[in-house]
Parts: sequence; C-alpha cells; structure tokens
Amino acid sequence: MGEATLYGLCGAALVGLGLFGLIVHPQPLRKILAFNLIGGGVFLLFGAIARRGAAAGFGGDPVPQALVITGIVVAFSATALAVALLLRLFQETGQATLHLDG
Amino acid sequence: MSLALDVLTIVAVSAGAFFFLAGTVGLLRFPDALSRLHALTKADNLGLGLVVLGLLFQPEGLFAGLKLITVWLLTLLAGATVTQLIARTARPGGAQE
Amino acid sequence: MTDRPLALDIGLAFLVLGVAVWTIAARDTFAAVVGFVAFGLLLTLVWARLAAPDVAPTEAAIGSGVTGGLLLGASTRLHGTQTPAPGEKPGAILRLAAAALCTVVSAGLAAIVLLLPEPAPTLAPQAATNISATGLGNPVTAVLMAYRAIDTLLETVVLLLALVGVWSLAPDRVWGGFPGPRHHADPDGLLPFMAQLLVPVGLLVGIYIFWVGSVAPGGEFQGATILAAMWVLAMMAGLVDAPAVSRRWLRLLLVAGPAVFFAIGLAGFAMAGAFLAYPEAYAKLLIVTIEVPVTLSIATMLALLVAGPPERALR
Amino acid sequence: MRAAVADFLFAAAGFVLATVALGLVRILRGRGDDDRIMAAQLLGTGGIAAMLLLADAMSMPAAVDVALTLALLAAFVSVAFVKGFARLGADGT
Repeated sequence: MGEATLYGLCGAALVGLGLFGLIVHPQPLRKILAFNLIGGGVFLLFGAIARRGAAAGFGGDPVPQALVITGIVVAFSATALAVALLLRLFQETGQATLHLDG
Repeated sequence: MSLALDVLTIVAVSAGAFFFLAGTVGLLRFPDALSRLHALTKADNLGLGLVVLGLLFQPEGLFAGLKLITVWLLTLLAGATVTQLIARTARPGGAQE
Repeated sequence: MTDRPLALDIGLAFLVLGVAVWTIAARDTFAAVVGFVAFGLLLTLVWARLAAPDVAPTEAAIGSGVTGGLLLGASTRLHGTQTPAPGEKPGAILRLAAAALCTVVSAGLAAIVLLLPEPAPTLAPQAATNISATGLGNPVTAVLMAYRAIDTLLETVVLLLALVGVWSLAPDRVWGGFPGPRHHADPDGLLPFMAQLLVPVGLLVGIYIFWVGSVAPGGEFQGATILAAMWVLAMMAGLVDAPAVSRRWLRLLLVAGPAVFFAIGLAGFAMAGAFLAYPEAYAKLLIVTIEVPVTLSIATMLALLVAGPPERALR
Repeated sequence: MRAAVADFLFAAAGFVLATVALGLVRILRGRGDDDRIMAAQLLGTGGIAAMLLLADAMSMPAAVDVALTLALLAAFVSVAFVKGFARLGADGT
C-alpha cells in the first residue's frame, strides 16, 4: 500500500468523523469545526487521487491539486460567513444555540 | 568533504531532536507553569536551531540557507513573545491577573 | 525510500485522526479549536508527503492559520454559551444511529479509495504538454490561471459575496463602520514591538511566495493569505486600525482583482476567440496583469473576513 | 551516501513529530489554557522542524517555503491565542 492509499483512507475516516460531529454536537461553533474536518477529509481524498496521477515528471496530477486550493479558499469563505452569522445571533439573543424553544 | 558534512548534519540534527524530546518531557513533567515555559523555550530555540544548523551543512545554495535561518528567527520571535505574554499571566501565585 | 517513509506516513495518518477525534470529542470549545489548529498543521505535512507543495502552504495559511485565528476569536467571544442546554443533547439512540451512518459513509469512501482504477487516470501529461503556451513553469498555477481560469475568477467572486454577506450582518447603528474592536497598543510594548519586526518580514515573504508561484510552488492565494495575516496581526497589535468598510478606496481595492480578471477574460473574445483565452505571445504578461490585482484583492478580502462585520460607528 | 542521509532525515522528522505529539497529551489533559497554548506552540515548532527535514529528505526545496509560511502563520495564530486567552482571563473564567 502506497502513501496515496494510506492518506486516502485517512481522508475517508475524517469525512465520517466530521459528519458524526456535525450531527451530534448541538453547539453551532462545534458544527462549524466538524464541517471543516469533513472538508479536510474530502481534500485528502482529492490529494490521494492527485498523487496516484503522478506522471510526466510531476509528483501529482495538477488538476485535482488546483481544485483543492480552490476548495480550501471557498471553505474558508463559508466558515467566515457562518461565524459572522453565529456572532450576530449571539449579539441579538444572548445565546448561541439553534434550539428553537431556547 | 561531503562525508564530513553529512556527519555534521547527522550530529546536529540528532542533537536538535534530543532537545525536542527534552522540551516535551519538561512540558509533561515539570510541576509549575514557569518551569514548563523554560522547557518549551529550550525546545524552540535549541531544537529547531540545531536542526536548521544541521541542514545548513547540506549544500543548497546561499538563498536556501538564508530562508532556513529566516524560519528559525521567525520562530524565535514568535516563541519569545508568546512565552513573555504567558509568563505575565501565569505568575507562581496563580493565574489571576 | 524503503520502509521508513511509510512508517512516518502511518504515524502521521494516526496523528491526524487522533487530533480530529479530539476536535470532535473535547468538552471545551476553546480546546477543540486548539485541536483544529494542530490538525491543520499536521495536514500541511501530509500535503508535503503527497508531493503537493502548492497545496501545503495553502493549507498552512488558510486551512489552519487564518481559519484557526477566526475560530479562536469566535470561541472566546462565545465563551460561557458553549454548554448545551439539557434538551439539546442528542439521545443515545440518535448518537448510535449517527455513528452507524458515519461508519457506512467512511466505509464506502474507503472502498472507493481501495478500488480506484489502475492505471490511475491523470491529466498531468496534458498539463505538461500545454504549459509552454502559458509561459508559466508551475503546472498548478497554469491550471488555476489558464486551463481552469474561470474557476479562479468565480472563486474571487465567492470571496467577495461572502464578505458582502458578513458586512450585511452589521446592525443599523454601525452600518458602514469599523470592523471589530479597536485594539490599543500594549503599554509595555511587547506585542507592538513583535509586530513591528514581524510584519515587514512577513510582507516580504508574502510577495516572494506570490512571485515565485509562476515558476515554482506558491502563488496568489498563498501569498495573499500571508499578506492578509500580517495586516490582521498589525490590527491586533494596535499598530493600525481596521478601515471603515464604507471607504471608497477599500471597495475599489476589493473589486479591482475580479474586475481586471473579468475584463481580460472578455478581451479574450477579441484577442483569441474565447472567454478567458490568452493569445500565446502575451499569455504570461496577461496572467501577471491579472495576478497582481487579484492577489491584492484576495489579501484584502481575507483580512476583512477575519476582521468581521462593522462593530463601531462612523463618526 | 545521499540515500543514507535522506533515510536519517526521514527518521529524524518522524522522531521529532512523535515527540511533540507526546506533548499533545498536554492538550488532551491540559491543566489550563496556558498549557494548551504551550503545547500548541511546541507542536508548531516541531511541525516546522519536521517540514524542513522533509524538504531535504524528499529533495523538495519548495517545502522550505512551506515552513516559512508555517512560521509566519504560527506567529499570527499565537498572537490570536494570547489575545483570546487574555479575553478569557478578563471574563473571570
């Protein structure tokens, strides 16, 4: 087993782990953290596929690598917007919860 | 010549790795925050410094060497500042400030 | 390269998973965020091991660094609200069901990884044969700026829309005002002193990483993030204040990158017959003309996304 | 000879990582937030050292630029840590 497969499996595990956190954590900030773990896992899957595509003197297929760079930046935009929404919710209600009766 | 340089690299990197070990052990074993800080500073300054020194013995060109030294200096600066700021809040009497 | 690198890889993979478990399982949110920053650092090493030196600094700068700083700020602001109310905690049945679902998802993905086709499909040879037409030396930059330039153009628009979204969350009384709290320079001068030393070096490194991106790993996103981090650092140290978001120059700076990108893309119809097509003789020149304003715009967007919505009114 | 040095540098990178990972135990059972910051700081330095060692061992000079980025962003995150830490302290927690 090469390192590409190893880190691909690691990415698969990370997606499941992040998904679990996203479901079971009631606090929105923890959900945002879990969302970023899922992102890390998905990017690693791309990384494994890129590494397997090493050819023509490149260490990996540059197309999935460029996709990951784009993905990291987009994940950051989403995180920043989510954090701003959460802080505004806290400012308005004094609470940071998604619980409707709360 | 190249063999001598390789030996120097191995010696310096090994010494650096030892300081990382020492820093971690200190962080885990020392009883109070200030001596733990001391251990951390050792690992930061000497551990990374010796690793950088060891890698400088490998011929990579002047610019690459300059970058290695910059990495070390940046880490020193950040480490020193954070250490100072933590030390100011973690007096032996307690954590209140 | 015998078994030792692989031992390193196995250790690294387990470390990544361990830190991820900690990020999910930690009771305290601040501790979970510390775990997340460590996670990003370890992923950076993984990207180096996957021979992706362009992705590694992006992960270091954005995935771990700037996202970490943002989440740290949020976790300290929300401190004390992070204990779930009794009714909020999911029951044992839901947790079990979630665990089962996530195991199935992970197992499915793992099966896909193990069953990937041999030989692996790759676009690397095509990227290699066409790279001379772009005048670039780095295949990843060639993908970002030439082969899939429209993705990058849309990405700058996504960043801009996210920033508009963040700004629109400001309450009426501070509309168009200054983001975040005003940080005052520490009277003992330690943090400002560090920032005064670090920021110029950081700006230099940021420009270097951006510039080297055309021939070697690096590029506009990595460089821009370093520039943004240095700006935010100077704000946190109290050296400079964040600009009011209604400033004309700031808005111009923000749209300059996407606007130049779009304009050159449209000019592609006239020059080479397609949107974002570059005539071969001018490809490198046009790409650099796009990259400079795009880098400045992205740096500004990232810094302001970290700074958050306006909190202090214009006077 | 070159291969032997590369092997040694790989091993050194693994050793440094394993060592600072031990320090992560401090994060896991941290007695306070200052301990967590120290452990994260140590992990940061160790990660930078490992990246430099990998750069040489893998003959990937670009990894030195990655270490440079890490060093700058580690400084940024450290300041955010300390700022946040000060705010936690001010809240009386």
